[in-house]
Amino acid sequence: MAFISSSSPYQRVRRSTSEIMLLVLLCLIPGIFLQSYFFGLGNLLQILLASTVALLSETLILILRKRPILSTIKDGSALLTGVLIAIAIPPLAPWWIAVIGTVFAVIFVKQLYGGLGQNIFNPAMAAYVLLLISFPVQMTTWIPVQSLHPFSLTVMDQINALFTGFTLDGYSVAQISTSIDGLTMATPLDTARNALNSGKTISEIFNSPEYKASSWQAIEWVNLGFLIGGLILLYKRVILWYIPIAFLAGISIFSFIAFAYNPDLNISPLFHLFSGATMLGAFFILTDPVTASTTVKGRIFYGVLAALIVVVIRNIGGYPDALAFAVLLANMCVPFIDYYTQPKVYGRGR
Amino acid sequence: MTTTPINLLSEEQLAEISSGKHWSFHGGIHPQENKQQSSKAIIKDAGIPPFLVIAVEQKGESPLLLVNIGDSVLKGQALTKATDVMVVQNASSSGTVTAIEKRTDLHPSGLPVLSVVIATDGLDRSVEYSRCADYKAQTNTQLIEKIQNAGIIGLGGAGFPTHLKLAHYAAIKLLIINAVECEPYITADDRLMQEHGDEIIDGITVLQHILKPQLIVIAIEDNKPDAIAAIKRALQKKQSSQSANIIIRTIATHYPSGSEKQLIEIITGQQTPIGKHPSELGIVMHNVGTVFAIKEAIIDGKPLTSRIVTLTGEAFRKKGNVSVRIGTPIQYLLDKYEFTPTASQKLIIGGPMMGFSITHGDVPVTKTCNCIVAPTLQEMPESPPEMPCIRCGECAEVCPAQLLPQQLLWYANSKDNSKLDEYNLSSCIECGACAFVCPSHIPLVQYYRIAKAEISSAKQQAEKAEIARIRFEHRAARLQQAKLDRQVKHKQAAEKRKQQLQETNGGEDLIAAAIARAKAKKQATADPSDAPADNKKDAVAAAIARAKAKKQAAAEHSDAPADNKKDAVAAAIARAKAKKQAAAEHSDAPADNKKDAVAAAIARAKAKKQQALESTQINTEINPENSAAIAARKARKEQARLHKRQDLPAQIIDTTIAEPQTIDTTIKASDDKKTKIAAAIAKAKAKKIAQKDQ
Amino acid sequence: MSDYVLLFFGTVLVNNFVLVKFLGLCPFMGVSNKVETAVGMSFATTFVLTLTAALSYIVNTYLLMPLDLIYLQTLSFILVIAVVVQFTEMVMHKTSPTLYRLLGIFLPLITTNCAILGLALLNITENHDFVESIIYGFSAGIGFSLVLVLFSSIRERLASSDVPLPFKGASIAMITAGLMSLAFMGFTGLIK
Amino acid sequence: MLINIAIAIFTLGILGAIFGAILGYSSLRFKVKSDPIVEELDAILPQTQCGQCGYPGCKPYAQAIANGEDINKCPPGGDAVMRQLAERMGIEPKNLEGEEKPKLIAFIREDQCIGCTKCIQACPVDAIIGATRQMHTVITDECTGCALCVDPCPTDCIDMVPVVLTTQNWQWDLNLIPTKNSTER
Repeated sequence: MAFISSSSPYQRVRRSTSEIMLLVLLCLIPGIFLQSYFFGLGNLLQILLASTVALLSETLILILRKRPILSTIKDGSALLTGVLIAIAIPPLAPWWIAVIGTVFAVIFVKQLYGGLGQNIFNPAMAAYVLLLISFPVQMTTWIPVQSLHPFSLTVMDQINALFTGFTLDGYSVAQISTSIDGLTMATPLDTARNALNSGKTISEIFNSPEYKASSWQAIEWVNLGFLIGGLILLYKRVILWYIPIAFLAGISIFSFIAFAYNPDLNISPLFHLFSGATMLGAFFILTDPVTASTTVKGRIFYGVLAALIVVVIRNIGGYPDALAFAVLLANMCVPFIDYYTQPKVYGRGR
Repeated sequence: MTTTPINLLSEEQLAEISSGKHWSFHGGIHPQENKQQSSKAIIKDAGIPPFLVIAVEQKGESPLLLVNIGDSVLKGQALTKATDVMVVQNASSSGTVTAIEKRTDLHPSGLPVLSVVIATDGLDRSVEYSRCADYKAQTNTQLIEKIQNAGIIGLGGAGFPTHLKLAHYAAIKLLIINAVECEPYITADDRLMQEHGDEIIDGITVLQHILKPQLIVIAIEDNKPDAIAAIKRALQKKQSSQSANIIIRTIATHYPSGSEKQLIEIITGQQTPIGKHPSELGIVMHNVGTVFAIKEAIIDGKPLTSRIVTLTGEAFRKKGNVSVRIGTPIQYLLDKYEFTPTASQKLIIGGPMMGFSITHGDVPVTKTCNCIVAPTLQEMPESPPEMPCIRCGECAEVCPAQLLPQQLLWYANSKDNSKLDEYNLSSCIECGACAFVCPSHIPLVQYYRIAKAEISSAKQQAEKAEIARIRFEHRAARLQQAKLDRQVKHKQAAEKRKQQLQETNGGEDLIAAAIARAKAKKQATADPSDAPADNKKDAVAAAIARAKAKKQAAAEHSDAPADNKKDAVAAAIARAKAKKQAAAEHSDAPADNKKDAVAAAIARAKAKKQQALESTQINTEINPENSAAIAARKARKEQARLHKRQDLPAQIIDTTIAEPQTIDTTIKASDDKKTKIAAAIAKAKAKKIAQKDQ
Repeated sequence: MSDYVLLFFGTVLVNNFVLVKFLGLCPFMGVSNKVETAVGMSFATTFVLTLTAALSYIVNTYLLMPLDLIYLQTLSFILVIAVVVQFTEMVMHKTSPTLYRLLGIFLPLITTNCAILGLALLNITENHDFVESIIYGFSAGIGFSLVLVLFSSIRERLASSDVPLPFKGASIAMITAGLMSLAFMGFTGLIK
Repeated sequence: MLINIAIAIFTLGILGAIFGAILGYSSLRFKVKSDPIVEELDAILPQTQCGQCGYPGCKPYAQAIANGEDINKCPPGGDAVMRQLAERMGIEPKNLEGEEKPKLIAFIREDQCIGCTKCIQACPVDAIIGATRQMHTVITDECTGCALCVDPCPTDCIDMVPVVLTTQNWQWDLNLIPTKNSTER
């Protein structure tokens, strides 16, 4: 009688990597829903497009690398990358934005480093930075909130706009992005930055028609959506609290310092927390375990570092939102942080 | 082995411990316990198997055996002799020793070790046990020796010899009785406590007598309420001055709280520093099963011949705890307790977290085997395929040693031993908590075991290399010294010759000078080639001899002028040189030449040896009584000669001067040996011929 | 004072010599295999940069300018650099033979590191005074060190990852450097 | 014009002279005497003293490596030692010259040994004991497996045998207990 030989332990927890990825995707839903509620179905189209491209490019590179395809695709990491890119880019950005970003993320940032678990940089954020630097115009044109639209956009309009740059009626994306008042739309952070640069104070900005026309309320709602999703992730123990809490606390503290120093030139902590991609970043991007630090102290440091970079660049840097840059810069420091934040091993003194 | 206490627990700490405060350790998990499968039934005797296989090898060393094949043994009879680290192995039932051979051991490797096989007679006759009511009259040394002779080792799993643990009784402040049994499925200790609470308390009193600790803590996990109650009852019965400092500490069910280091942290809040022994903190820990065995050994005089094994898992029809004789084949237990194998059946020795699997039942139960789990596939499914590590850090959260398993995995995969060391792989206790929680189903423990083995073998190799280097350097130094000695000797000999020459020749110095010159010249030519110049030296010696002869002739004829003499010497030297060159040229490769020369030398040596042997034998035949002495003398002479010829290192010569007795035995065995040697010589010759043919 | 601080942070982050100005890429690729060597190289380069900044300023201001020998700038700066590097090499050989060997050819090659000559020339084109020159040199060295050490710790991790064969070694390092450069673009406009 | 050139040459000359003096002084001040690397390299080498590298022992080979000899000439050390050497020397690893063999130790067949002491003399680490016309034997713990004793034996009674596997030197094995790996590393 021969028995099977295998290694201890023989009991295991029955949660798998694919399930984790799936849970993360599910928890994105509230945010995505709010996004499409406010900005139209463009982002859903982008998600569809980006996911398809992500899966295709993952398959392609796996064929080239002669690696098992199905089991790797099943881990869901490529899908998640695609979805994150789609959420991050403007809903009516041209189709090739999503395609370039996704292909770059999956092939260059993830698979060339050896695939899941071995990439140094967050694929979605690296792709976002690449797109932002290469195509600043397309990447900063957000369409206004639907209620402020001068035109009502149908699904077909949006599909057309995505692929040709024009709606069925022949309006260009730039035209749609102009709200009723004829002001070009940008994100609230963008608006605030431009106004600050032109010498206005914060309170002036918040009362200005540009700002009111900007989609600040919508963005706040979307952030709230991601916050809810993130809390579910925390509750389900898919992510641990260290990074999100450290990051959000860091944002509040650093922005408060700046705000207290000069409230006329620096935006308030609350505004920092609920604008841009703060919540998405805190719960869904910085917590990507592969590119984040893995030690407890390291994670806290990582979160705080990202927060510092975000606040500094938002307040005095050249870009409106800094989350993607902050994530990449923090990623860069991870091996270094990990090395210097090793926990004290049992018996190594207290 | 004495350890100096470095950081003994203070009075305050002990007071804190006895006040009921307890601590916790980092990480840990809560696996499904599945203890109810086996915890209800009372302990039964597993019976006497037809044969017993008792492994006697311990840590790779074979002890002195006290029995031979064919001997009949009684239960409790010692099979081996105890040495300082090894304990006695006792027969676990009566019968006959049928074999002493290598048999598969209960070890994950499945490798064979030296074992004594006993065919049982079913009578289970035992040696007379001498009960000892008043063990307190005996000294600690006597008691510890008794424990060693009873063959008691740690029954919790690691199997560390108990007498070694008791050896430093001087500075023990805290004795912890480990009755935690945190591994799922296992209930052996649980049942033992329920049924033998009084004996356990007695055993604790024995330990108390030996160690004299200030405090004794019995640690039990809170999932064993019956056992806790039983021990409490037993302790209350004992109500005396003895039990005053014994406390029962119920700890939360939290794997791996039963691990020595983690339990010490729970009880005392102290961590055992890396590389230190708990005894250096004034703490010693014994498993509750061991305590029971100590009680039996000291009070009842019974050696350790059986242990309690939990048979569990859905593939066993009759589950429960049984008392099994050491050496019982597992197959016997499988048959007796109606094991029904299912598809892709596993058989796990120990618990499901830290145990190992065996591939067949033909292995014996050893002293450390506390549980046999035979799970069905539904109970413990095959591990799903391994996925890449996503560095989620779950493993670091649960690691009781506070390691970073994800980093360790990374470096184990890239075989970066120095990094593994930096990340303290050696602190890993292989508890399996990391692999338990890993969402990518990576068998982390397995990777660490391999990396650990590789590191330790690399370390061993480095140590070995260091020894080899030292030995090589010593040898080189010795050879150098020998060379110098030889040179000195040669010089002295030369001086002597010169003196003799001067004496015989009446101060005729000229020729000596010529020879010296010739020598110098020759040395100049001989030096660059490193060839083992036996042959060259011979040639040189011949030339010198010839030169000498000539000189003598010349001296006798003394009418020849000095110039002429010089010419003759020069000619002789030239001839010698020519000869040497010819010898060098006639074989194409110098190496072959060397080999030939060596082979020839060997052949010569052999021929000589054979002659010597033959003559010895003739001597033996003629005068058998005197032969040994003669042979010895001859051998010595021969060796002296060989020594001169071959310049053997001094060390070997020392051993070669054989005593007459050895020679005696050689001669006696010579008939048999002679044929072998003849064969060997023939072989050597054949080899030589073959080499020549090449 | 705040000017100096701004100059420091500006040079370390915004106008990082390696990732933004693309100077000194040779040692950046060459000695970033191990953190240990990278740290050594960082010290050596920072030392050389600072010393060169000071010496080249002195040579330029007190020798070449008065004598109207501006056309000899490149020549004399190279002379200065060569001397400083030689000096550093000797000190390092004496104090840390291990590091000396690990750095190997890259230590004397600091001489031809474009970051150093670039620094000396940039100091002149930007009209830095003596203190500014030294701060500029030092902060360029710190910026170089920062990215070199981070890059080397990344590469240590890369060494054991399953990178496709054609991308192993220098090519994935190049891609990584590119991504790092992308990230550093985020500092653009931080300090005008 | 000429004077300009003269000034230029003179200036550079002075500059060069000053710097030269500094360097000259510091070359004396920071003089390095010995090279500790040979010891370190020697510590890496497996000390089999087998001579397969072409040097009479490990120390001479270490010396040779320090002087620029190839690092790939040590088959007993195998790939691992070569990599360590490469790291220590700061050069790229090369392919090993000669093949890496499993670890062997010498074993003397007793009945054929004629006691010639040839092997004793050949052994670089004194791992063979015995005496003239007495049977020789190998101290297995000390044998480095260099096989230098095999050739000198006149009766070919020395075999190189693999080390016996016991529960003491047994190692966990990924092949024995296979771990599945989806990336097929």
